[in-house]
Amino acid sequence: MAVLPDLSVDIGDLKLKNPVITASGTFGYGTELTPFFDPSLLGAIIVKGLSLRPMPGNPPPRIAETPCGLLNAIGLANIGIQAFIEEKLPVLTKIEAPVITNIYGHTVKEYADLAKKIEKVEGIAAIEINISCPNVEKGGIAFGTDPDTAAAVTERVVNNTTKPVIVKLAPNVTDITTIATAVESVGAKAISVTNTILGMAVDVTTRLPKLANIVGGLSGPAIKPIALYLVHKVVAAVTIPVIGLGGIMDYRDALEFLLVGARAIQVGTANFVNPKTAIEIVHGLTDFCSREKVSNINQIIGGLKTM
Amino acid sequence: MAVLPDLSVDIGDLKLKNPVITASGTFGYGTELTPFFDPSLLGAIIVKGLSLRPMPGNPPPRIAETPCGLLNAIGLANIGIQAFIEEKLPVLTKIEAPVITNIYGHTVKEYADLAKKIEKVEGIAAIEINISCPNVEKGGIAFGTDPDTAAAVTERVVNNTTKPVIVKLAPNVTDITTIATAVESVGAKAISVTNTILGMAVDVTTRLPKLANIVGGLSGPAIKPIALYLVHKVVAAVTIPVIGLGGIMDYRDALEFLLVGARAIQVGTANFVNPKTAIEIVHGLTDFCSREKVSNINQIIGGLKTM
Amino acid sequence: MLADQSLVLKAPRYTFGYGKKMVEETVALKSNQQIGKNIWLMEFRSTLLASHAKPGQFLMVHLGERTKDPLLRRPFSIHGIQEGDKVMILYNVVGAGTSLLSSLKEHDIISVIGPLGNGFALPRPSERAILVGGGIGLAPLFFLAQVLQKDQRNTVTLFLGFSTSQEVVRIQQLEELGVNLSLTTEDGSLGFKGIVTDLLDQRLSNKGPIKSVIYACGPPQMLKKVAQKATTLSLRSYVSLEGYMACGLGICLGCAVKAAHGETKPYYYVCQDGPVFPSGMIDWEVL
Amino acid sequence: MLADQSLVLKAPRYTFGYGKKMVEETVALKSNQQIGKNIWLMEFRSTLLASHAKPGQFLMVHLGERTKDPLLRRPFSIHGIQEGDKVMILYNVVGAGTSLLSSLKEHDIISVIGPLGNGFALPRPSERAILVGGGIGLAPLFFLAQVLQKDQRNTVTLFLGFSTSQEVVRIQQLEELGVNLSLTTEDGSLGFKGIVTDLLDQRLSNKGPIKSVIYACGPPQMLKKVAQKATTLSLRSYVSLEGYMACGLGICLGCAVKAAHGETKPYYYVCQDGPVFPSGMIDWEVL
Ligand SMILES: Cc1cc2nc3c(=O)[nH]c(=O)nc-3n(C[C@H](O)[C@H](O)[C@H](O)COP(=O)(O)OP(=O)(O)OC[C@H]3O[C@@H](n4cnc5c(N)ncnc54)[C@H](O)[C@@H]3O)c2cc1C
Ligand SMILES: Cc1cc2nc3c(=O)[nH]c(=O)nc-3n(C[C@H](O)[C@H](O)[C@H](O)COP(=O)(O)OP(=O)(O)OC[C@H]3O[C@@H](n4cnc5c(N)ncnc54)[C@H](O)[C@@H]3O)c2cc1C
Ligand SMILES: Cc1cc2nc3c(=O)[nH]c(=O)nc-3n(C[C@H](O)[C@H](O)[C@H](O)COP(=O)(O)O)c2cc1C
Ligand SMILES: Cc1cc2nc3c(=O)[nH]c(=O)nc-3n(C[C@H](O)[C@H](O)[C@H](O)COP(=O)(O)O)c2cc1C
Ligand code: FES
Ligand code: FES
Repeated sequence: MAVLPDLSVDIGDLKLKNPVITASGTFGYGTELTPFFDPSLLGAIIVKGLSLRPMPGNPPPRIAETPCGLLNAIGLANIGIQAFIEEKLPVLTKIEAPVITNIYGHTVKEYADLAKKIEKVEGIAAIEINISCPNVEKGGIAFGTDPDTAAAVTERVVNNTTKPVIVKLAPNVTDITTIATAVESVGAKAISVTNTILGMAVDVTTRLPKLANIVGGLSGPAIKPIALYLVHKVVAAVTIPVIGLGGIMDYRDALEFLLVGARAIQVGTANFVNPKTAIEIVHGLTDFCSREKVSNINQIIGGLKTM
Repeated sequence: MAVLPDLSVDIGDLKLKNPVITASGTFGYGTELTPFFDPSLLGAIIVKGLSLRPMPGNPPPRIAETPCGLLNAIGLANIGIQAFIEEKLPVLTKIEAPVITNIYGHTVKEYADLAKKIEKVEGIAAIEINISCPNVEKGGIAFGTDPDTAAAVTERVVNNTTKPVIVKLAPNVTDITTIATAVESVGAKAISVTNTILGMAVDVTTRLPKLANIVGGLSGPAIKPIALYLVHKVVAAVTIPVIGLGGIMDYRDALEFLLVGARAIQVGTANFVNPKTAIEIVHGLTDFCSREKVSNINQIIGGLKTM
Repeated sequence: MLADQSLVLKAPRYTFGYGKKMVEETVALKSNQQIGKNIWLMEFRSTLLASHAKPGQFLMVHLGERTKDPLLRRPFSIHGIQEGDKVMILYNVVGAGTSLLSSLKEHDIISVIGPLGNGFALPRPSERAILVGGGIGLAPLFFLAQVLQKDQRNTVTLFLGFSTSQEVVRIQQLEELGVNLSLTTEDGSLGFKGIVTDLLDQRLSNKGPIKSVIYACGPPQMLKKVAQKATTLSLRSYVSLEGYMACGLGICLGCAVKAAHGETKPYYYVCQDGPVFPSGMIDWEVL
Repeated sequence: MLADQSLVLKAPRYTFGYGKKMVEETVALKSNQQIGKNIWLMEFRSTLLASHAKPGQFLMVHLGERTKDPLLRRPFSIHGIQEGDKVMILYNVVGAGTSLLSSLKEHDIISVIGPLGNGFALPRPSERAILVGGGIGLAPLFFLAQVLQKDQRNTVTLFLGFSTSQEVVRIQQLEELGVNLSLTTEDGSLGFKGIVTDLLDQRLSNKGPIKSVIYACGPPQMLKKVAQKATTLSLRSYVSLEGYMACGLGICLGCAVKAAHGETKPYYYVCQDGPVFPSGMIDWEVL
């Protein structure tokens, strides 16, 4: 009888049964897609970005489609950390997959306060810090584009939690490795690459921007080659695990990221197109490994050849 | 009888009969697409990037397709400035549209030497400096990502020519406006935004990068929202004209760039998909202006409304 | 993808998002034909969808596996159910997605997710149902008329407005349903000349002896007028809204509409809180 | 786009890029059918293409206006011309582009650019033509066989290799042309068991009394062996190469292949200098 390939990976101390994670903001609070599959089968779940207080988000239109891409300016709408802990977490903790909270703040202190709040509750496996959201005016962008500020936020979060801290980087920088090494040096346990890329679109009939916020974040297949390159660069620059994302639609896309060295991957926009994407990637990777006689997914990770 | 709308625009002292320009590296040396249309009908033509000496380019594969995008690592293959002047220019000058040479060098001096050579010949209306090509190891990337270096190159070219100098910016920077204002301050007459964005792709079957060069430049519709946002930012930061490009496939795409304030636009990858794209955009803009009762295209430029 | 086709795939240990019933189903088209100016009618069979769908609910339609452009699914109201299991979509070809959809032929395969959102709250037995549709806004109202006529508990009056006669579709089928139908076209090429809300104003000058409920679907400006009219006459009214949707499932938070002042939330989400809203819930100033 | 359909649209004051004859034409498909395992045959009518195309030349096929993914045109050899103006393309469904192509039906519209590149240099009247094809490499050889058989000046021998019998297509038509045909399959399910170059080795142990010219199309490894064989026997040989193409028109410089040592250029461009090359021009070490 054929033995199933071992898909498990380690993100620092965090053990995932497979490298497939759902990306923040694209999987709700974790249980919305249960009519389609059992989230317990996933490597991990990252919930919608949370802030100290509930946030209403931007006025509509908040989304626009571009060629093979999605522009969004949701404005980090969320129910706030308190409501999340009280209303969502109790159900979420029944899922047999690690739950990771994604957090953002407007000041370093807000990040620290969020970390403290999360530290106190059980059922949260790790914290992913969004230092890169381009949507909120005084939000992420400032933190994510400068190595010192990125390190400052990371350090404060690390100092206020015993949970592993993952830093999610912004792509809109000249040299992403400077940010990556900066957050690594202050205790980040992993790095997620990449958040959305700044973009805009115009409705030529009305002559209005397609987003009320004018500028939004681009995600989806359009950005895959850019994300893959950024992951490739960051993998070479740090020793902590890198989690790759950006435009992953199927297991072949996931393999591209694993081959360049991502230890795990996240599925974002694809969840909207096909809510079963993440689970189909798990199956796809299993089949691929069986077919290619790879007994352990770690043999794929970083396995890019050169000509 | 209906009067045709006036599509002419000024790029500094350069008068274009319409704002449609073909982008460097996507229109050969200017006459290859004459079986499809008369290039004299275009606003201007920018030829393949030229260097002091002929360049063989990168080993194949040099291109790979990505979702709605094209990755290329041509390696700036070109016949060299001398062969261009002797073999290509005589035919090109018969075209009744301004010919713009795109140049790149490995040192500031090379840029200056190219400017001197071009200064001596007639039939070249302007020089576009590529400070952003991500393909050649010691090439553009270094110049385009730092305001001082970008300014240094620009200044040397400006000092060695009486022709208008257009600087073509690299998108892979934290704040493109710092580069834009730097080159403006040393005498650039216009700015082209944007060159390709760094990216990569992997063939999961062979586990090899899809490009021999590993990394390439992403172009095509995938990057349009990113390019549009960069143009929007640069338009706000400088007073010289901005030429917009990145993923323009039809006149509606062109209008998006004009609405955010681009004075002219360039057509790149689209030439490969439909060699008549540029001329169809000229026709499309004409029809649009007629339909919308716009007598002069300048009424469209920068005409973005806000909610 | 059809492997797990039970309507609600209960995972063992926790309840579902919103406890909603929905499926992702891969269906083969029965037909897909142009029936008016830029207007197409698509039909496919699905017992699951047909037996659970309520008027006003919608489907997220995937445009095919062969391309990633357009990327996202497109939302369409359920236009009606026929022959027990035949689901209909009535759509306007307005852009790349609907153009691609219109290129599909009989036997072509699409994936649909649904039924999604909240349908129309049905009228009480004694009430008169006034359905007001602008253009493709007819789509969900046909299904509502179907259900109401089947129940035979309410008089159904339908006001439909189009720009021009070439857009007027599905009239024969509506007449077969036996509803009271009034048509307007902006160019006067068919029916009353003008916009549908003008006709509504004329015909609905007062509440009348029987209490009415208004159901409306169409462009925002039309819905706003209908909502105002309903307020003036103190009638209940329900509007079916559109909104840019990435997911249709309540996870992207893309489809926000501003809630009326005094509501408990700043925004409602069309896919989840709607697409049908009591008109009082919406902030009409910014729609 | 069909407005200016003269074969060479001479602009008045300057000559064309490469002085090549090419058109962009929008054609309606006559047929598009699966004829083997993953192999399809597409047919459309074009007097312009049919009357100017030479064996070995190719077309850049646009996959339809409705989507931008896949973005680029795809290159396909002209498989043959029939009934005066019927152009054929024989293709393998290998990825997104060819999959999309295979979904097109009769009457669907595509845009093609061609004829592009240099065709096969025809043999001298006395020479024997040996055609060697691997898999879909049959595509341009059929057209070459058609032309040679029509001219009746050369004996044509065709060696075709496939993985398995399900891939073997167009045999009846080749037999109707009256060529000498030898088949190999790797699994031995039809014809000689093995790869086509092994059979070639057997049959072509020496030059023979009549001078031969070899024409080959297929995977790089096969072409390399054919080129070596030709060198050993001091025969002229022409290979039709593939290469990743963005434009097919000589403007992107994407389709480079390394030139043999001693050639004047470091790279040749498949779309412009090829796709057919005398095998000596290519650096087989790096292909
Ligand atoms: C709940 C719901 C039910 C719907 N039911 C139907 C229906 O039954 N029949 C029907 O024809 N249409 C319906 N629509 C609208 C339909 O979804 C859009 O027309 C379609 O998605 C357009 O896709 P496209 O790619 O062709 O157009 P695009 O190229 O995306 O856009 C073309 C034009 O349509 C506008 N548009 C696109 N999507 C939307 C949207 N979601 N809301 C408002 N404007 C939009 C764009 O701004 C643009 O002006 C419904 C929308 C929603 C949200
Ligand atoms: C001059 C020329 C003539 C050709 N003639 C024919 C023909 O007559 N019949 C036919 O079936 N095919 C022919 N091809 C190959 C054909 O163009 C490709 O198979 C097709 O473009 C693949 O498109 P896709 O989107 O389906 O595959 P993709 O998804 O783009 O790729 C699928 C697989 O095919 C490989 N591939 C794709 N394009 C090429 C290419 N240009 N060269 C080499 N490998 C490639 C990829 O690496 C990948 O492994 C020809 C190619 C050239 C350059
Ligand atoms: C609608 C939407 C909402 C998002 N919200 C968040 C968020 O709250 N926090 C965050 O870190 N990233 C957020 N993201 C970014 C995604 O997690 C992901 O980094 C990005 O979309 C790229 O991946 P993709 O191309 O697979 O979607 C959001 C993305 C989308 C499309
Ligand atoms: C194959 C190819 C070759 C290119 N060569 C050059 C070049 O030589 N010099 C240059 O400045 N830009 C070059 N570019 C960049 C284009 O001019 C343009 O900036 C970029 O492709 C974005 O526009 P697009 O999306 O319309 O193609 C090249 C692009 C492509 C695709
Ligand atoms: S469409 Fe995604 S939340 Fe409504
Ligand atoms: S394919 Fe563009 S130069 Fe050959």
